[in-house]
Amino acid sequence: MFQFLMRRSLAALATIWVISIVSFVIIQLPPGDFLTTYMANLREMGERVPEEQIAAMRERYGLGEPMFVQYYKWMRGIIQDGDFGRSMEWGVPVSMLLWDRIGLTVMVGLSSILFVWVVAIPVGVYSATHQYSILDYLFTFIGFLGLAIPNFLLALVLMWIGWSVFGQNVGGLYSPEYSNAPWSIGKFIDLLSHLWIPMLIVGTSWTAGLIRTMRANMLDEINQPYVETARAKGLTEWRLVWKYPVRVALNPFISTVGYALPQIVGGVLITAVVLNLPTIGPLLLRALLSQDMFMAGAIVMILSILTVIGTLISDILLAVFDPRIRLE
Amino acid sequence: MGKNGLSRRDFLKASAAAAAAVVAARNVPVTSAAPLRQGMYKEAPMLADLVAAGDLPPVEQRLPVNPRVITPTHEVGQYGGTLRRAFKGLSDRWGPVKLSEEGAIQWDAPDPENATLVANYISEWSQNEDASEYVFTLREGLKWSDGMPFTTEDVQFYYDKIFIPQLHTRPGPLQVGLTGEGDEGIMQLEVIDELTWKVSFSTPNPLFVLRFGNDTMGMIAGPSMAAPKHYLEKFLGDADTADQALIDAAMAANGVTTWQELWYESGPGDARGPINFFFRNPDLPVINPWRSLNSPLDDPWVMERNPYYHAVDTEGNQLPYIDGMSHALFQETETLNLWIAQGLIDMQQRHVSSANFTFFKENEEAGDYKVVTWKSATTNAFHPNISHPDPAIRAVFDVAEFREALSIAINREELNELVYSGLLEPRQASPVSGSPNFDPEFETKWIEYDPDRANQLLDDLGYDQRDGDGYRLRPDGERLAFTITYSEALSNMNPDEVQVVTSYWEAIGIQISQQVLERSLLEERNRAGDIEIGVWPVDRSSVVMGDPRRYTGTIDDGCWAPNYAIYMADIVYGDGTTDRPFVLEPPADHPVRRIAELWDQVQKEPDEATRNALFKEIMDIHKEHPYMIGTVGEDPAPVIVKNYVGNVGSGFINDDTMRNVGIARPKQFFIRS
Amino acid sequence: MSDVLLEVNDLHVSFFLTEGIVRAVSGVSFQIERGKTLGIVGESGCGKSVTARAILNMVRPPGRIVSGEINYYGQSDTPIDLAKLDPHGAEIRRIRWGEISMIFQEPMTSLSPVHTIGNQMIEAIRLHMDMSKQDAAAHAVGLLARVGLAQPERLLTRYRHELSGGMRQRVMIAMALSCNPKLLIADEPTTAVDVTTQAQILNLMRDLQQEFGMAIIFITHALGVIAEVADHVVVMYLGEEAEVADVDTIYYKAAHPYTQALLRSIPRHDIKLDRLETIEGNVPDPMNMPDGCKFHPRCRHYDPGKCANPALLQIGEQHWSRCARAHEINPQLSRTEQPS
Amino acid sequence: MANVEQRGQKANSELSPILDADILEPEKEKIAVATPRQLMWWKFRKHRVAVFSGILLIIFYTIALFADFISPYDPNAFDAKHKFVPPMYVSFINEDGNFTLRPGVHGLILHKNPETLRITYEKDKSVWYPVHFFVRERPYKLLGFIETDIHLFGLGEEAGSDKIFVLGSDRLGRDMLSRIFYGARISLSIGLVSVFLSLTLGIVLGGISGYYGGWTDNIIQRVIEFIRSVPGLPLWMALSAALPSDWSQIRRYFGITIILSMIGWTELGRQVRGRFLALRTEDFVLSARLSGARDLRIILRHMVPSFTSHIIASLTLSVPGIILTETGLSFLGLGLRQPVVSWGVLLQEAQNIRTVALAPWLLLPGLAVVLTVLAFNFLGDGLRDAADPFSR
Repeated sequence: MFQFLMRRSLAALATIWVISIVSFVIIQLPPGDFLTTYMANLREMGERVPEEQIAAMRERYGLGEPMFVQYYKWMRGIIQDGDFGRSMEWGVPVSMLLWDRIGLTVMVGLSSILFVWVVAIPVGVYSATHQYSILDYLFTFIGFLGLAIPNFLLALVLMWIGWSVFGQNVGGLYSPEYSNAPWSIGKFIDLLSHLWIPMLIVGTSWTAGLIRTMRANMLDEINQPYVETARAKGLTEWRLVWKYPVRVALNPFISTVGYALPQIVGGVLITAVVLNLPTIGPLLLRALLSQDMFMAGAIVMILSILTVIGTLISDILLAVFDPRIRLE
Repeated sequence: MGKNGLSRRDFLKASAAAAAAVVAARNVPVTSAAPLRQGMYKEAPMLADLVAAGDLPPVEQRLPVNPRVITPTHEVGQYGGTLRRAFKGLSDRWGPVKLSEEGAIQWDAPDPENATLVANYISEWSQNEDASEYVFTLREGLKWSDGMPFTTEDVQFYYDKIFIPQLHTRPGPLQVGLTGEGDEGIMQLEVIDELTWKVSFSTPNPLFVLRFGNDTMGMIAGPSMAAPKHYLEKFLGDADTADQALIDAAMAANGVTTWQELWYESGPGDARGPINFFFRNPDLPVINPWRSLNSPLDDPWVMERNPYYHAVDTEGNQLPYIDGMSHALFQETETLNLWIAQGLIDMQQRHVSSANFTFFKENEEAGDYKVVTWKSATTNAFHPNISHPDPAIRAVFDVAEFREALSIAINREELNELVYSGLLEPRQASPVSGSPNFDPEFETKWIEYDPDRANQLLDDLGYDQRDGDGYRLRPDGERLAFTITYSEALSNMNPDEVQVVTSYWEAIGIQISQQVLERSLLEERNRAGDIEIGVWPVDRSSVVMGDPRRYTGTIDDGCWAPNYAIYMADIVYGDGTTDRPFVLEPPADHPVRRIAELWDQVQKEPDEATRNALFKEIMDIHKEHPYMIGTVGEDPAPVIVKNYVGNVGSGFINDDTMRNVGIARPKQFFIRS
Repeated sequence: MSDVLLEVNDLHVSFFLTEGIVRAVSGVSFQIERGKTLGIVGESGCGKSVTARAILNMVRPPGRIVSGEINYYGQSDTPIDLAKLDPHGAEIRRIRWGEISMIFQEPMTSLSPVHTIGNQMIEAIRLHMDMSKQDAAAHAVGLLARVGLAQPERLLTRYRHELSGGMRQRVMIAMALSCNPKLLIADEPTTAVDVTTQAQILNLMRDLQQEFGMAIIFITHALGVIAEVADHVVVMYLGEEAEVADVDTIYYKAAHPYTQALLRSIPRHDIKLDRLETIEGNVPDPMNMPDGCKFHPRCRHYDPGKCANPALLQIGEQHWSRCARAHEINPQLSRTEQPS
Repeated sequence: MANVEQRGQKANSELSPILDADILEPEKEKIAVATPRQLMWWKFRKHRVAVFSGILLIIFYTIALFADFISPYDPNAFDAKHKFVPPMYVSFINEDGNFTLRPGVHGLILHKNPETLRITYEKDKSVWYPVHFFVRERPYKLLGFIETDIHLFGLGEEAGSDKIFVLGSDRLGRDMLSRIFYGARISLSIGLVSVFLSLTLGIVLGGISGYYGGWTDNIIQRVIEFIRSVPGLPLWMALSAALPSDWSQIRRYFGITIILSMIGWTELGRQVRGRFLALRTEDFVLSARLSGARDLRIILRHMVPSFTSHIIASLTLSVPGIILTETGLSFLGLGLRQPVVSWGVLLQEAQNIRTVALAPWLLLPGLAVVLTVLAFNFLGDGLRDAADPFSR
């Protein structure tokens, strides 16, 4: 178990290192440089910035230095001070902008995962135990549909329905009166009342996929001899299904979390853009469009690291749940 | 335009008034109304409570001896309430800033017809005969928002610690209009007494006051030409007055590692760091009607009234009426639009686009607001680059008949209907109808849709041969083909317009391809000077003399003659260096030369009549054969005003030069209970 | 109380697939006496496993018991027809494991991969016996020790993949015995283990049968194994009985070409062969059964004139064969016994 | 797509433990004579939804190919008099109320609210325009080289400035039907082109990985794992945003295509590797090796053909992901842009909820996307089942 954890953690660290390089490359990629962009933004907002100041900023951000020196400086800042660089557009350290939003992003992501599990597991079990029943076909069809409908389209349609039928703006995570209020039960309830929409949107496509996985896994397990044994023992059908095949079918399921996390993150991102959620998605899009690359790089990096950590957690969970892997 | 409330005639009146303002600024000392008697002042209930509790001195002691008296736009208002607005976050500073900035001299318009420059926190100003010296007098008893007196010490502090350091890295606040070279050109300060100071220039600087009206000279939204010494001196890390504990705390809170970064957001000369910009520092003493309560990183960001604000209304009520403002954060303008329709916005002009006019109108009832229209001093325009590095392209564009053909090939009526629901005005890129430089002849130059004549003109220019695809050929056999380069972020100009204009030009046999750039790249390309046809609205067209860079061609996002204009600017201003890859010397008799010379003269000409005549000549060169091909303009600039919000006037000119929303004097807006 | 513990009468089990109906078991009848061992032999697909599941009424959709009786004389002389019970009902669940337990072909996969041995054993025990968790654990330890497993206490916390094949099968046997069943159905319990282990397992089962006094239905494809354990044998082919007899008769007087073929395919110490024979041809498509004698496509004795639709003929006292030419193919048989 | 992947393979074992029987037997005879491709086709035919999806996709691609012939109007032709026209009801009842075989539409009367400037349309019952087929209008080059001006349908000259908008018009009065048709060109082709690139990458890298094994395999596997463990969307967003924005639209198209194919290849690479690993030890490969054939030749001539059917199925299943990503990127404004018409670009216009509330037909390109993706998924599913030698 220890070895397993060590190995996985090392792999995760290596991945994170590669991610940092990729993120740095992203920062460096755009033509021109972010200072130019920054100046343009200032001008758009009505400010005037003289050339000398641009030169000063170039100096300050070490833009003349070779790539690897810049990378080294950037990484050192992150590791030593948690300094991801400054957002050019906002003029403050990136880290000051991100943490709140990351919290909410993780929250939307986690609640989506929860939603997906709560829906996908029972439905998958049902579909497998009632293979070829009408409901099974229905779920399969909905599953395909869920895979085919892009998140943003679903978000758009929900927004449209919310607006044109109920005259409500379904975007955001809080009602205006709560958005800057301190945490309270009222605010939490308010958050929940908004959260279900992104949860549903992000969850749908993934749910579809997972229902299919769960069903397939279940079908794999449901006729295994150990299930027969359990049945022969005289267990009730309900109990034996949930104790044995579901339990085993969940293992590959847990491991799919690793691969599903990137999808969920993407889903949260694009949905948040449509629904104007105070998560990291709109910030990333804006950073990219205005080429605020320290910000964009930091976001890509943090999202990726979170994903890697999520995958690591799911690996560990899998090891906890599956004795076979634990002892590998 | 009559259909939307403001008639063309109203605008002409406004233009006369704006012209008058410039006259007023010349040499007549402007003094505020006589002080009202003590004991006559009233204050907001929230402040009265504080006074009663002993936490605040009485209103008479907080106001200057002679407070500024502001005549409300419609009526004397009521106290209280929080005005809800929306903003895009820290980078969207101009929304809150323009609502609450306090210059020494400020544009002020009780109604659209009477826009003038008035003394704000100063009681008066004067200038000498050749406009090289200006004397300013503070209102006696003026106080910062923390109750500390505002004196010429604060002016001196600003001059020494903010203005002069800026000069080391930039040639001085551009808009102050420094003339001359080297140190002689620098504005000199002389403090006369506790209330009076004088600035002087080595050469006449008659546009100083005009420019002062739209620039706070480095301290954004601070009092122009002053800074709260008693507070800021503690943050000067290299001075005796430094308070290291405060500096450390501020550095930690803002995630920076040097005290300089507290002052300068991104390098010396950029005095809007986290410590000296009220938007970011709730502790910074201000003289604005509202001060910041939290960080703009918070959502919402809120402002609260300044108990020491220096102005009263005609009945002696201390302003502002509104207790505070609350700015909700949005990422996409779409969200703001939905908030408006849901009635979540009390008053908003910034980010409200006339493209959504119908939507706003239709939801007036649901959102309990009305759409008030102003008038943008803007004309959408296409800019064929007459200074393009490729001589063949220059040869095509720098011919008046060719530009005329381009211009009259555009069906402006249809374009207006198609893209702007007919809300804008077909016009040439020229000063808007409220401007002192308005010229109806210029406005209508080359705007009649006449594709036949356009074709004829092109034929006559020798582009009468066509290739297999129906495109015209240049005499050298090349196809007549150009690229329109633009950005999706075009202020209020709708990118759809480019699609439509493209098809008009294709229809007269010119092949047009499109290139969409991020705004920054557009500017970079423009500075490189190799854009073929640029797209940008011609703004700053109200008090054009206040900021004529569109017409002189020296603004960074204007593209009609970048390479020539910068060459000329170098010659004229003698600064000699430029980082532009292409700087082209204009041909000997090119009008660009004349424009640059004229502008140089205008800036130094103390005599107003002569100055105006010289400036008119610049405009006439443009009128002769417009370089910027205007399409439609005078955007109605919708303003969303909740029905319970009072004193928001309509019909104002919306222009950066006149500080956009600022000209409607937000301090006298009020919320009807 | 009669000697008969379980009696299967004309059992029909079919699978209803979209492609057609597969008659996995069509009209099988046999009975088993208390304390005795019945062997069921046949190739893959002959329906022997389905029969075993049918006894516990565990045939899963799309399969279903179509007709027939499975009379279980567990408690009294009034039999319970297991085929008629609700497969999810309490009655059959009480009988499963409590009265009739089962060991499966694959010891590897008959145990859950993610539950400990203890968990699975205690679950079975507590389901049928009124025991506390501790008592059940103690009982389980006893059983594990009885089947010859060392360190039974530690074994309770182990997972299946930590055990060898033989150990797993012993665990399965211990588990099967945990509730003192009257009948143990062993579905190819030794196919997945090596020969040595196989012998040990068979010995163990024999010993336990004597100790616990249960009846065993031993299902296998290997006739050789049967010889060591069974009292009676049912040879099945394509869902039908090919031949039924006591074990000696099957061995020495096989009267069905299929049985004979099976016999030829096992190594025997008494007959020396250069190579073992295999049965020619393949098992036919279950949805497209051959007409007439189902074995005819593979039968070297097939005679279209004689072999149309053979019935199960009694050819000896306890000997039945579904071959029309039973006597012709087994001269030994025709000498001693005449068809009735 | 990984989830979809597992289903078919796992479903095989569903019945076997119960039956002990191989119910595939009757096909054995045919198998002996049929080529693998025929076999695949036979199996595929049974999958009705997949066949239907295949036909649907053929129709879609035909539309894309002949978009200029089928579209009644130029997709970028604006029309100030026909902004936001709702989809028209094409009727077989003519102006006299009689049934007619030639369908037609009524004229429209435009109303503009003087206060809000809202434009609404009223059906002009007195004006009836029958639909004409094979009308001569704006000239174009069919398939890029046949010059013609014949279009499938239109209202002909008699309608003057009136038009037929089967799926309505957008804010500039552009015909949605034509735009969706033209958009299909980009959206459908981008899927194929980048799948082709993915395939090349996947076969080369997966092949190297599986054929040589060892450290090469290790490195490539780590790369694949890395790509799969990083959230794709932010990364693709960042990469698209980093495309030089002064690129021409065609370069941009290929840039996006390359970015998209970086998504697809890992899955393909993984599968190809698996196949190679399995095949490496097969007799025919060994014998080819022993006979001295070069590696590349072995790979291309012997190994790749042996799993083409499987690859085709996998390809089909990776197309929808790419189409969805292109749509998403364009929707966010990071992909393709006006005046290029793709479904993503069209949907970006629908990002404006207020507009969509007034003109919900602007969401129709979304339906096209969903149908295409569904069809690809079903088709891929069917192909995979057919290609899988172990499936029923």
